[in-house]
Amino acid sequence: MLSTSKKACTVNPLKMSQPIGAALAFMGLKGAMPLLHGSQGCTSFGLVLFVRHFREAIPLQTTAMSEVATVIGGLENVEQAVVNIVSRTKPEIIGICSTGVTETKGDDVEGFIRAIRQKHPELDGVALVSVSTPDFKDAFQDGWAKAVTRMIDQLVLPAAPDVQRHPRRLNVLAGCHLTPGDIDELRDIFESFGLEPLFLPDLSGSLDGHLPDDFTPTTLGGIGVAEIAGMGQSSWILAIGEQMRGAAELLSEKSGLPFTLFDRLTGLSSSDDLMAWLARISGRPVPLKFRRQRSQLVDAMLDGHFHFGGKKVAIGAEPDLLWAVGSWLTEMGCEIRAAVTTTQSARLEDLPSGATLIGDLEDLEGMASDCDLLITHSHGRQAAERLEIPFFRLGIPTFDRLGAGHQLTVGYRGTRSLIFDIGNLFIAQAHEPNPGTWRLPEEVMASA
Amino acid sequence: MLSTSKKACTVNPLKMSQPIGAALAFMGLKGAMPLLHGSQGCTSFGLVLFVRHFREAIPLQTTAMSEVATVIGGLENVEQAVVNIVSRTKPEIIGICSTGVTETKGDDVEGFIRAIRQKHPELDGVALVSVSTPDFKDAFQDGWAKAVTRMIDQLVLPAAPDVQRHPRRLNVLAGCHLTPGDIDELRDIFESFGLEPLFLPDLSGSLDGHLPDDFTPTTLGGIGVAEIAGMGQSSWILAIGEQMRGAAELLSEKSGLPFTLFDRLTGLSSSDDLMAWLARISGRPVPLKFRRQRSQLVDAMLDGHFHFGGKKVAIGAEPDLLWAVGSWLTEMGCEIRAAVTTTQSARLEDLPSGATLIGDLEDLEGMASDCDLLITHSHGRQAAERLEIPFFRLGIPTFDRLGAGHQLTVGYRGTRSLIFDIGNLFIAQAHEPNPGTWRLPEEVMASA
Amino acid sequence: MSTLASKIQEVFAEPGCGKNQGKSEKERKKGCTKQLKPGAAAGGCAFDGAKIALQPITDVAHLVHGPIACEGNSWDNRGAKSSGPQVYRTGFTTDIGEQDVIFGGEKRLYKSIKEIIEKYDPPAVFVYQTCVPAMIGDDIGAVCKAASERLGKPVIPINSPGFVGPKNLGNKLAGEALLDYVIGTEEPEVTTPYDINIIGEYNLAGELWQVKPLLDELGIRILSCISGDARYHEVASSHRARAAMMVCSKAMINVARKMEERYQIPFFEGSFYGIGDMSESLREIARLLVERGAPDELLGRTEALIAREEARAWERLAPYKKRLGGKRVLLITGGVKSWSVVAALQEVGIEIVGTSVKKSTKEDKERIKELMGDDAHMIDDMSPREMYKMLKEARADIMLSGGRSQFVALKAKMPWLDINQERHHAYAGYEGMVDLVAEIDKALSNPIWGQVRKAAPWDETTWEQRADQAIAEELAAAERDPVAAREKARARQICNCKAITAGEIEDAILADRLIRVEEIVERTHAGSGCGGCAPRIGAILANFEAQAALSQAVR
Amino acid sequence: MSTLASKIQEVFAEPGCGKNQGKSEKERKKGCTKQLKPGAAAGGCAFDGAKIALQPITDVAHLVHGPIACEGNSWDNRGAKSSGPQVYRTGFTTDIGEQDVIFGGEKRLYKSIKEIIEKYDPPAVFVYQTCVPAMIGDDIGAVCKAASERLGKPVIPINSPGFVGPKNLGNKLAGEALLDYVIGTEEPEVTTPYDINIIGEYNLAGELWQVKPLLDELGIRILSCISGDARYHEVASSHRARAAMMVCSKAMINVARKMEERYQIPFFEGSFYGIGDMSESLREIARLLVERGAPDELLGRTEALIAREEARAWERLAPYKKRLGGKRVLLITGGVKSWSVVAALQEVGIEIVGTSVKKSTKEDKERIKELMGDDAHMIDDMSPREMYKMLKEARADIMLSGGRSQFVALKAKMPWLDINQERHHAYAGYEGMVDLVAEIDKALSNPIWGQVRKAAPWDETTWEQRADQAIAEELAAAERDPVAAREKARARQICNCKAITAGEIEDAILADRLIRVEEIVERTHAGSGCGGCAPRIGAILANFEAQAALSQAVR
Repeated sequence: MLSTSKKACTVNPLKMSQPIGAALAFMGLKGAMPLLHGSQGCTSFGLVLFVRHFREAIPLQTTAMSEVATVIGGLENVEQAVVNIVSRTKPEIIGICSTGVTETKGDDVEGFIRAIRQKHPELDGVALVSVSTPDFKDAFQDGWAKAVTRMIDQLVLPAAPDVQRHPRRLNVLAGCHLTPGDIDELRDIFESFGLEPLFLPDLSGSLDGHLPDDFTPTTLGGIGVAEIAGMGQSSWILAIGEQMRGAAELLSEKSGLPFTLFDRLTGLSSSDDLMAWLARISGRPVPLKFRRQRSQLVDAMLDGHFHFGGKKVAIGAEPDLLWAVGSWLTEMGCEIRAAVTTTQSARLEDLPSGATLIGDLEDLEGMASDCDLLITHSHGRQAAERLEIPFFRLGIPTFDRLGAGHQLTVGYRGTRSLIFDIGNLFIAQAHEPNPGTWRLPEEVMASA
Repeated sequence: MLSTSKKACTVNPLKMSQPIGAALAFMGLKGAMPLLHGSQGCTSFGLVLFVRHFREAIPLQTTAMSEVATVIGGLENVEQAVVNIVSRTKPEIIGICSTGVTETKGDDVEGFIRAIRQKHPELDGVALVSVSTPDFKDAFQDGWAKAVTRMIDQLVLPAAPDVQRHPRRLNVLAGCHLTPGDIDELRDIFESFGLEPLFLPDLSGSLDGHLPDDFTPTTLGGIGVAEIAGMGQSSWILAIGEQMRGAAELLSEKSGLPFTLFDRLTGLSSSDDLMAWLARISGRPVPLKFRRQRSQLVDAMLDGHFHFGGKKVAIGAEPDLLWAVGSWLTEMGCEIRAAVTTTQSARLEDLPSGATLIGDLEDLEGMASDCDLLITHSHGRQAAERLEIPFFRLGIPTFDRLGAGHQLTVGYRGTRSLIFDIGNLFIAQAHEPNPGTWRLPEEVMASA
Repeated sequence: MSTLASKIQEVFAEPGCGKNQGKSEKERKKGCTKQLKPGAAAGGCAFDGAKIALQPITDVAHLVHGPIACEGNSWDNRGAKSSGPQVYRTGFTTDIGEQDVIFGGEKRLYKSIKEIIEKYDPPAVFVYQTCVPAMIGDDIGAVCKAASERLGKPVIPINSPGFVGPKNLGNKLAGEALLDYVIGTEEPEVTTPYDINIIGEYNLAGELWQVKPLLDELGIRILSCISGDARYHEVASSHRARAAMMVCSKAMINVARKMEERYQIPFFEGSFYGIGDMSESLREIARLLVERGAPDELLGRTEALIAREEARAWERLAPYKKRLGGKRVLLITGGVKSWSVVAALQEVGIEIVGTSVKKSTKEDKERIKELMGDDAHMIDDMSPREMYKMLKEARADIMLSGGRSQFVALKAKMPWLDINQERHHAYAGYEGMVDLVAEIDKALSNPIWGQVRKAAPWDETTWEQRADQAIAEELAAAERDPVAAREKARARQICNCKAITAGEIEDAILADRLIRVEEIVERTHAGSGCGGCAPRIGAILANFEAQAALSQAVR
Repeated sequence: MSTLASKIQEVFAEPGCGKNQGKSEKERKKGCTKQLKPGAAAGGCAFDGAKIALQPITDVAHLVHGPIACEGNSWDNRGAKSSGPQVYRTGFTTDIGEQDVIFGGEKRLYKSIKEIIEKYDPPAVFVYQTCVPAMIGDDIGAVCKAASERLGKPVIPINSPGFVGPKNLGNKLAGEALLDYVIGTEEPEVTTPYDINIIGEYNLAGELWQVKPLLDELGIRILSCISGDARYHEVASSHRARAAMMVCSKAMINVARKMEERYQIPFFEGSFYGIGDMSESLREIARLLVERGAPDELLGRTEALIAREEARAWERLAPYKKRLGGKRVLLITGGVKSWSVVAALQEVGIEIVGTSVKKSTKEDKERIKELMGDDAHMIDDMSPREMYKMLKEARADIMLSGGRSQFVALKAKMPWLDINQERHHAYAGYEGMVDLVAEIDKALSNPIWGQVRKAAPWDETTWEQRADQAIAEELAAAERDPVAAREKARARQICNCKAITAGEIEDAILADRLIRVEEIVERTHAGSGCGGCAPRIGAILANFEAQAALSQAVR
């Protein structure tokens, strides 16, 4: 059961705001510049957050709304921002995400865009996609989902009835719980079946920590606007994460294709389901390497289950990440003592957990006192220290460890590495017995 | 400079014995049963060691020499053992490794084999390869190297002058510092260049922790005897690790092929060299995925170097593993304060280290007092606890963590994951300053 | 006859061992250890056994005189816990090289002892002989004596090189070393009427600490545990105990018996495993102490504590009844542990089943225990299909066994619990029994089993299904041509050492109406080699019984 | 005019600020913060600035009233250290939702304050206003007043919503809140003639603790640091200090000046960075204290300590001379830090070079400092080729800058050292200077640079080589057709805000013999927008100078 924290004050937030979720989605597009329509602080905080997590230069701009501008409305600021961005960085697309400030005033960004287009024909080659993401509603994951839905709405060309479909092309709508490393892994899996995946968004090209030959002030890598436009001509739609349902429905409608949604790709059975689905749509047998990977995963489950069985875990994450990792942990024999998330998700009703709460890290800490492991993003470090329990970092932001962008949670290999990483935390934590370990309880002694 | 510990007593051994090194090499062959010619304890200790490291059932047998048998000689025991193994497990090959007991007596195992072959024509289909590996000489790595050399000597058919070579077949002589995961990774790399690698030995098929469809009491996976026989018809020889030089020279002689030896495959430049070599011999360009991996590695080096620079490391490992990881650490800016190894290796003369010693973990602990990291196999755990410094487990045996067989140290990806794993240990270790951190030294205060 | 050889003979002739009493002198000389079979043997050597028995003495430096294999391949991998000193976990070895083999290793040994004493200053050094120095004639007794004199510390030779026999022989030789060099050499600071020795308990996973709080409460002092969490001084002054308990089968029967002989310390054989045995052991300790002069009231207090702790244990076990009722445990273990746990497991509704015995009676279980032999390595020999069939026929839900068979069990996707000396959980006393049941519950209820047994999406069937099919086909073939099937089955070689087939054994059973494995061994010589086929012989026997029962039922 | 607006005007008019003194009233009203340019801005907002300034007060609960973005996206990411309480690292926010936006968030704010006091019992709660509640009219002043009265704790409103301006405005508004609500509200337990305040020091990476041991030795007490490692009570009673030091540029000039005005606490501007500045600061502190009545002998002791510590520092720096001699450091930093470190770096043989200025004199360096502006985000704008060219022309070996440009520098494979507020190393005082040099040495000597700059095996050339080639080709083209090249160069847009080309700027320089960037800005209006092009203007100017020097040399 998913309930909501009843406190007035959020303490040690788990949640991040939805405009930066939307902005990150735009970073999975090629030649993109995400633009937060709000005060400069909104952008600055988001920028620092992503820089520290991905350890990359991050393209993110602001309409730099001043107090006066918020009162009179932001048309001029949006116009200036777009014109400036285009003249300075020559993007293919600008993703305009609203914020609390501009939503409170009620800026009509779509109207602004129409006005700007009329005034600036030089912007004709640049896609402008806006998305409404007030900070005071929903969370990061919602912002990502809304941005992807808007990309489909604005950029995908509807498929003609007699459309010539690319026989091996697969549209993949990727939730924000997937790291660049996950996307890389999935691409490798899909390509092994002879499929040509188009990831929307595709962080693997832009934020996987590789070193470009040359810098651009916009994103590099990612999916191009033209590729998005052509997604109606693919042959399949795969959505990963419940958050992608709306986007998948819209893409389905525009393309005339049905869609398949995997609510998670972590764990043996989820990975099996993916393999079966890929074999079916591709008409190819499952490649040998995945057969071996599966068998290595089963072996890791057998070796690892001793250490997972009966362990009590507290986990805080955005809904789809929580669902993927939380469900998998229960499959490994852990007890989810407490789960905290950031926003509504139908899927989480089914999470087998002592308590599932839309709340904050104070809530999680309060419920985790006798747990064997805390899992959440880097902000959980203070709680883990106070609780004196092992801490596994998962999700954005992970600012105090290397390699966050390469963390794997999908497929046979990703699940195997989770077993090793988390299992080894459990092993390292095992308490050595001492002569006092089995001391008789005071009350028993007293009763004798 | 490589020196040798002068103590009479070895304390906390780093070294393992060479017969079990040889036995492990035989485990990289298909349908093999390694047989230690010695007392049952020799086998039992080796068995437990490998079982705990690989978390697999391990095929390993013993000639079960009793006190009496050691005096009269082991012919009967070897004969019985071979006959029993063949009747019970139907192996393709039995690898007979001598031990201290039987070498002290001076058993002529080659002579035994001739006698047994004469008496038991039913053994004709089974390869019997013996290797002389007294426990009181050399170490694990030497045993592995000697076994591989003997396999080549005994099993590879000399190439005829007019041999028809397999145009894409590559012989890979793999040192014992490579894990099953490393072999898997290398196979993937070689195959991406269109090459068909034959690994000798090949632990990836047998000890990579996958789950067989059916058990065999011998090894499963690994390279077959027939494949070894045909190695003379390959087109290239690649040896990995200085330990493989002798084997490579012999294979070169028998096959008429030159060989290339990579003394390590850890680090950017080593991986670059491998890629360049593969591109040259295969005539194919370096595949895109390695270009991305390289760039991800460079990025990881840039992100990680802050945490490696100036760090003092103490490392204990067998020579080729020490060379690979030690050299790479110095390339990352670490100072190898102390290095301890198990046996002679020409390569180690060049290791930039405060001290490189053939010695034990007591030696290493003594030199590691102000180090920031200890690297060695699981037996280093006691020293790391006493020193109160972080501990990175590397090498055989790793019995107190999951996933030892999958640890990667080769190629761009392996190096990247080392940067993340070790870098995060350094980060986790970083000391928080406090008001006493910069307290003035007593003698300075006194002088004022 | 060398000292070692005579020592071995002495151990073989141990009168404290019930089995020996029924043997002829010739049989006794042969020793109670089974002959090892080259190419089909497993298990540790005598050196291993000696080290297992003595290394739990925590403040002693244990120095292995031999090539690197003996210590380098095996050190720091035992679970014996210490409440203080850690020097017992330090690996000391002379790591002899070629030069030592040629010129003798005694000098290196002496120097090693000296280095150890200088650097670590332990109360004593134990020196373990191994095969190679034994072969080249290194006299560790002489070196230890010289070192002891010159360095002023007890230096104890443990003469138990690997090739003299298996682990359990090593246990006893270790005991002899204690008797000859350690016990009785020091005096305790004080003695009380409540001082006992516990012999043959190694404090694996801290199990002694599951028992000690109870003794503490009763005011009973463990003067010395030989050797779990022991200090050298405790062992050296253990001859002043009033009574002793000998645990863990007969591994150190010689120590208990000779201490009774030399120091008049009465002992009993007991076990800390299982609620009933634990209570019985407490009773016996109290009884012996009272016999030796402790006040009578100890008996009453002991009974009160037993009553309270048994009640607490059963209360804590109760919740598992519902969860574990009807679950079947396949117990694969040798004589190493006293499996009185069986009663407790049954109490929570768990059924104990034996290898391929469908419905096991108490008698069956006794037989299985005997059948399994040391380390039950028969499991190693099984093909997965055989194992699958065995598990299926036993309808077992979980297997309890030693570590060696772990990966075979796991690969068969069978829940498994470690009950050997490398286990991480402690199962002694009342606490341990509750923990054991909790662990069984945890293993059984782990949801991975359902997942790992599922077929991969590219397989239409699991291998279990394929195995079922193959078994069914075999049965069908047997029905189609019973004679051929029967011949095929009869031709299967059961005893590899003596090349005896199933048919020969069956014939012997029928001809002489044999009902015990021992009888079959005696008659057919099957199983008189390595002994590894004993379980297979047992299975044939069980099959006959089942058939007989079936015929009766049908009739 | 609202309270906030008048407060902002007051801050803009700050008479303590040297710059303001030279401004017309109109200019002053405009404020000292540059106007932000949509689509080309970077840097934090006023709320960010206020939080940076006050969060180092470690025992206070810092509550952010606003939607999740303001706290959720940013909490616990500062390096200000505490020697005790950790409550300042706890993220508190009202996380207002749509209902609050519609109906007002004051009730939630009040309840939040109440919850915090009940659960965490801090000595005070600081409430930070943000844009959305400011827009909907939440009166945090009123809520704080009510809460303070009803809950019996100081609840301090910090009225500095993000959209009123940039970070440095927020710093000053935070100072105003302290002046209005905190300072002077409590009394210290004792006072001494050696009590000082340190204003504008945040104890990043523990830097205060690099200085404090020296003050301790001199018997000087930090009555209050505003706000590094501070407690509420210390700040509240800081008005009893005898003297104050204002550090870290002018971020909190208003606090220092008003405390002088209200409480007669004299202050000086000083810096802890660099050996000379550190010594100067100690001297000034001693001088002010003696002026305020402390015994004269403090001056002598201070000089002795300075002499000793300077000698120790130089001694420790000496070994780096050989290693670092001739190395060139490119310093990219704004006015945030006082870069008196320059002298110390030069002392160990490091040369400080500026952006594309080949040989920089001290005057140049001064100019560069001015040029760079806040956070030097011009680096973000550079193409790697431009950056490569800049570094190459500067012949720099390492770049020191804020964190924002880190990844740009690293991707250009340039050693880089973090000198912004997220840095992990402390660089204050004599200790910090030695650490800084050691860190520079560590960064420079790291062997990865040679590796990462090597071409991939599939590339014949590195991109640096390709850049060289492109630059050479451009030069060659310019030589072939100097007029076209010149025109192309002149057509390059320098100021994007005002669309001013390089040609226009060059013309202005030539026409009016301009020698300072400010003059160019005034004349051409280039740089009067976002200000981001100031470095580019500077580069043009520098180029002219270099050419002039060259012509002179040739002549």
